[in-house]
Amino acid sequence: MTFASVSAVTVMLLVVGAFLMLILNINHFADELEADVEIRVFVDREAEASDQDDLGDDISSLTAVEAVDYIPREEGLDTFIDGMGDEAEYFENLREENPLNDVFVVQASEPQQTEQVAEEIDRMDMVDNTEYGQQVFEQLFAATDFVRVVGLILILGLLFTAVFLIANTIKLTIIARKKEIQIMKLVGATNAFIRWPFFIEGLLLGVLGSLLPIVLLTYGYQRFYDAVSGAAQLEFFTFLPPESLLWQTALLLVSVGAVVGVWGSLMSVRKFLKT
Amino acid sequence: MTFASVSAVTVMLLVVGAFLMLILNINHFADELEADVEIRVFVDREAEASDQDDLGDDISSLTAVEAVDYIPREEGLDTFIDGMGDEAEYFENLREENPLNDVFVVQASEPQQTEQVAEEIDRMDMVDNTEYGQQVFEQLFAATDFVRVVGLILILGLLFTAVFLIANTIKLTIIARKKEIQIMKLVGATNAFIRWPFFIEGLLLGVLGSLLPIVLLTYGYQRFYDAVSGAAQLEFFTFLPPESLLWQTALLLVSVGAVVGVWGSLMSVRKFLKT
Amino acid sequence: MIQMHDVWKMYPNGVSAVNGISIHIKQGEFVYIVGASGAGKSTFIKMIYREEQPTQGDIMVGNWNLATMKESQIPLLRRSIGVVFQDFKLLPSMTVFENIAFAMEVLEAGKSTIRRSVMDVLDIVRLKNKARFLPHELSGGEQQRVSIARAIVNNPSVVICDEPTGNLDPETSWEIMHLLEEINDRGTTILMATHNKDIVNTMRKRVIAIDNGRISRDDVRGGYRYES
Amino acid sequence: MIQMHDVWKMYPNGVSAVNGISIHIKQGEFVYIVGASGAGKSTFIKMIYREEQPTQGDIMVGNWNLATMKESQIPLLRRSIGVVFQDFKLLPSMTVFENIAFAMEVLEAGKSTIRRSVMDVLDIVRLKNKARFLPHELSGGEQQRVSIARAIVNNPSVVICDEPTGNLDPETSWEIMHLLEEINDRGTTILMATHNKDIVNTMRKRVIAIDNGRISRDDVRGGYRYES
Ligand SMILES: Nc1ncnc2c1ncn2[C@@H]1O[C@H](COP(=O)(O)OP(=O)(O)OP(=O)(O)O)[C@@H](O)[C@H]1O
Ligand SMILES: Nc1ncnc2c1ncn2[C@@H]1O[C@H](COP(=O)(O)OP(=O)(O)OP(=O)(O)O)[C@@H](O)[C@H]1O
Ligand SMILES: [Mg+2]
Ligand SMILES: [Mg+2]
Repeated sequence: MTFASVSAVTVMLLVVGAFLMLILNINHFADELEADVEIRVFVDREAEASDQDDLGDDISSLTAVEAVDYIPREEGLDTFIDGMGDEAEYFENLREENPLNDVFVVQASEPQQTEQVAEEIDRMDMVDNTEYGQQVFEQLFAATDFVRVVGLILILGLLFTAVFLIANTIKLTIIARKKEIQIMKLVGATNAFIRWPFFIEGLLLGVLGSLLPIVLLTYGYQRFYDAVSGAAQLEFFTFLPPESLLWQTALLLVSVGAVVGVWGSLMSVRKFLKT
Repeated sequence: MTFASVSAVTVMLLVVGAFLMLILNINHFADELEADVEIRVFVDREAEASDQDDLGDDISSLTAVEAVDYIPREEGLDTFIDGMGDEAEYFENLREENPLNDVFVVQASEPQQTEQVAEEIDRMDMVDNTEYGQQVFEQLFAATDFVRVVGLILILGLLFTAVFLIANTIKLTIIARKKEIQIMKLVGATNAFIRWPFFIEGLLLGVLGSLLPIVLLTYGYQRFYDAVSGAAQLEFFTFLPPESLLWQTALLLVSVGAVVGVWGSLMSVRKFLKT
Repeated sequence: MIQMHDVWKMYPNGVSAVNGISIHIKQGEFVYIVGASGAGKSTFIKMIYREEQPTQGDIMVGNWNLATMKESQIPLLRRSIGVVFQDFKLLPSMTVFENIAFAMEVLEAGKSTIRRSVMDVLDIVRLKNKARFLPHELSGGEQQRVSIARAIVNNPSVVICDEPTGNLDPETSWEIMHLLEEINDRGTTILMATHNKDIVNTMRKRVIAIDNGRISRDDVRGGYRYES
Repeated sequence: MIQMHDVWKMYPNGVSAVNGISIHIKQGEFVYIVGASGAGKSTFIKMIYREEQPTQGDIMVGNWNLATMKESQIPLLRRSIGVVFQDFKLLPSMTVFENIAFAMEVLEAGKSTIRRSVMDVLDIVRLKNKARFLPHELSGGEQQRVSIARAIVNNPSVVICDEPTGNLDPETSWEIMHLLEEINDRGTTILMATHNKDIVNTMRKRVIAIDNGRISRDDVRGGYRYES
């Protein structure tokens, strides 16, 4: 009976924990993707050096701007021609009359502010135009926000499920004790006297039930992380480092286990104390 | 008691169903991303028209190749210059001596075969070099494969969890009946006679427990899908159309519910039949 | 009908409840089992319908050898024996009617036969008006009478009663006793563990006295005395 | 000590178990409650320790008015009353010792006091050697004696017994009766529902006969007879 409850708590918290880690990592990927979003500001070719300095200052002074980088058009052309690879020689003649603009590379403090910053900069003097991959990145924001919301809903749903299932399990084990509780009452036990052991049991049940998930998840995630950071092929993603993530998860699981255990236990015993 | 079991089944299948849909969609996104992977084959500038034809035939004849597209270098240059936008004029003089190659755009039947196909083509005559975004796409494959494996593990884990929790719940309800079963046996009931009602109950429990999840998920996904396909902002992703997905999910949930209900019921009663 | 040969029973906790009982009860006999509280009467009885198995010794009931019979035949054995349990053993979720009917459904009796027979026995134990009550809505004596009704409803060839009058007033007890005597007259073997001195001394039958798991006395027309 | 004034009890299913009982039992009295099976004896008793509440009428036990007392005081009422339940009501997961000790722990008695008192009462009911057994490992009569031991362990001012000898052999029954008499001599009020004619007729005390939920007779030194 007690084994049944503890194992139900264990399995449920395992799922919650695993899912929490998944969601936190998805969130982390989304953050990383967003951090790469930058605005390229093409400076008017007529601009003098002083104009360019002014523009750079103006951009830096925007509150929503985190970092500004300057790429002179000569450097831009070098990069462009280098990028052409074998065909580079055919483009060498572009150096005679460099067709490119000087460029400021701007990063907004919040990825979501990118569009607004780009519009502000667009309105400044000496700006030819700005580019920040409107299409793709708008969609990317929508996607990551979507993942966040879905993740949050899922994790709340799972927590609710866990609470429900655990309370359910405890209730069932206590229905079996209905008769015992009635006898105790007939022998003169107060409600508090009867409730106390159930409180302890619920607490123990929740905490015990959270131990195995914590151990398994800690071990599992650590191994997974080591394996993944060893394999170069996954550089595209980076995963959250185990330390902080595992502490968070462990704390959450113990608390959820304890709260749910105690709550479920007391809730279910309450019904039988009214006689 | 019966309510407790049915609701446990309901909640669990709801989670399994929701999760299944999520995984199927993630899988679908991954498929879509992968489908975009193409190989650009740069043809040697010395190649004659007949050489090019031969090469095209050779490529098409590879079993792992799905589609081949030919882009003459003039067309390639047009596209390039058009892509330059305002600066296009500075590149017009490239037309005098087109620095580009003719290109075959090749799509492998299986995205995973891209690398191998590219290598084979690379070894052919008159091929200057091939390009298919080795870096990014290798990582992308790793990522989508990773999502698939994680998804599969998670859904198996959840199903296992569901089976375990439901069996657990049923067992608890049956422990409460232990005495009844013993009395029935003492009055001369055979095991089959006792088992029959539990079989029916388990079946009912599982099927009833799967109804609400099916209704909720069908309704929820339909609404979600309508909302999403209405909103232009999510064009970046496409979701699986409800029809087939929902049938699959519904069937899976009913089956899982029924199997688990019957199995859990019979398993738990079995223990008490040995006397 | 019922034969035991050097039967011993030790419970898993080490208590030796029956210590070498040999006995022969013929078809149609009426036997009282008497003895102090804890002497081993219930254990003796439980071994007959195989709720407990002896640690040693042979038991024959009808044509069944309880030691060698197949697991699947136990229900058949039990259907041929009507038992009034000391703790009644009523199914708490079934009404009085259903409790008794259940013992007949097990035999795959027809619905109308069941209905008739159940109402007949309920009439005999004077509980016809409580047919739709649940066990917990009955007094102790009423529960005991339901248990008695269930034991006799199938006209079994043996009726075993474990203190069937423990919760009954003398008047009702005598009614039950007359009923058992009547059934006995029709050829049914009756085994009855009891503490009721009055009954044993008045309605003279074979008395087997058990003391500390051993038979201390076996009188064809004995009185209530179990001290050796 | 115990007073009832025109008390009626109808169960939710419509059965009228007690129909206007008025009674006065003084501190230190010894009272038998007799009556046919289903007459209402247990219902009458259950209302005294408030397992059941009357549909109508007033009940006073000691200084408590059961109708107006606070929910939180019910445990105090019950601690002052020792009850031997007709169906024993032992906690199945506790040993014999723990079952009896539990009734003392409720009073927050010290560990060594509990140990001593429990072993004392177990000695009285002759179950000292079964202190560590679980209820299901006991015979019917042994369970009944545990229930008796639990009822008296706290030296309550009232002891209520619902057929305390139903599963006991005459000898053990008499031992229990002498014990109850002894307790009664020390000033404890004793109420005992019983079907045991021998006892009632031999150990003459006040007899209240209940018939169909009504008091049909109330004799100071009566015999066993409940028919009016
Ligand atoms: N919980 C209950 N719900 C409904 N009816 C009940 C309940 N308990 C008892 N009764 C009915 O009330 C009547 C009196 O029952 P009670 O238990 O008081 O009888 P009793 O005198 O103790 O009988 P016995 O000697 O058989 O124990 C009976 O007809 C019984 O069926
Ligand atoms: N399930 C069990 N496990 C362990 N010991 C048991 C079990 N059942 C009975 N006993 C012990 O076996 C002995 C005989 O018990 P049994 O029930 O046969 O006595 P009894 O003669 O029926 O007594 P009573 O008249 O009190 O019903 C007792 O000492 C009892 O404690
Ligand atoms: Mg017995
Ligand atoms: Mg009663």
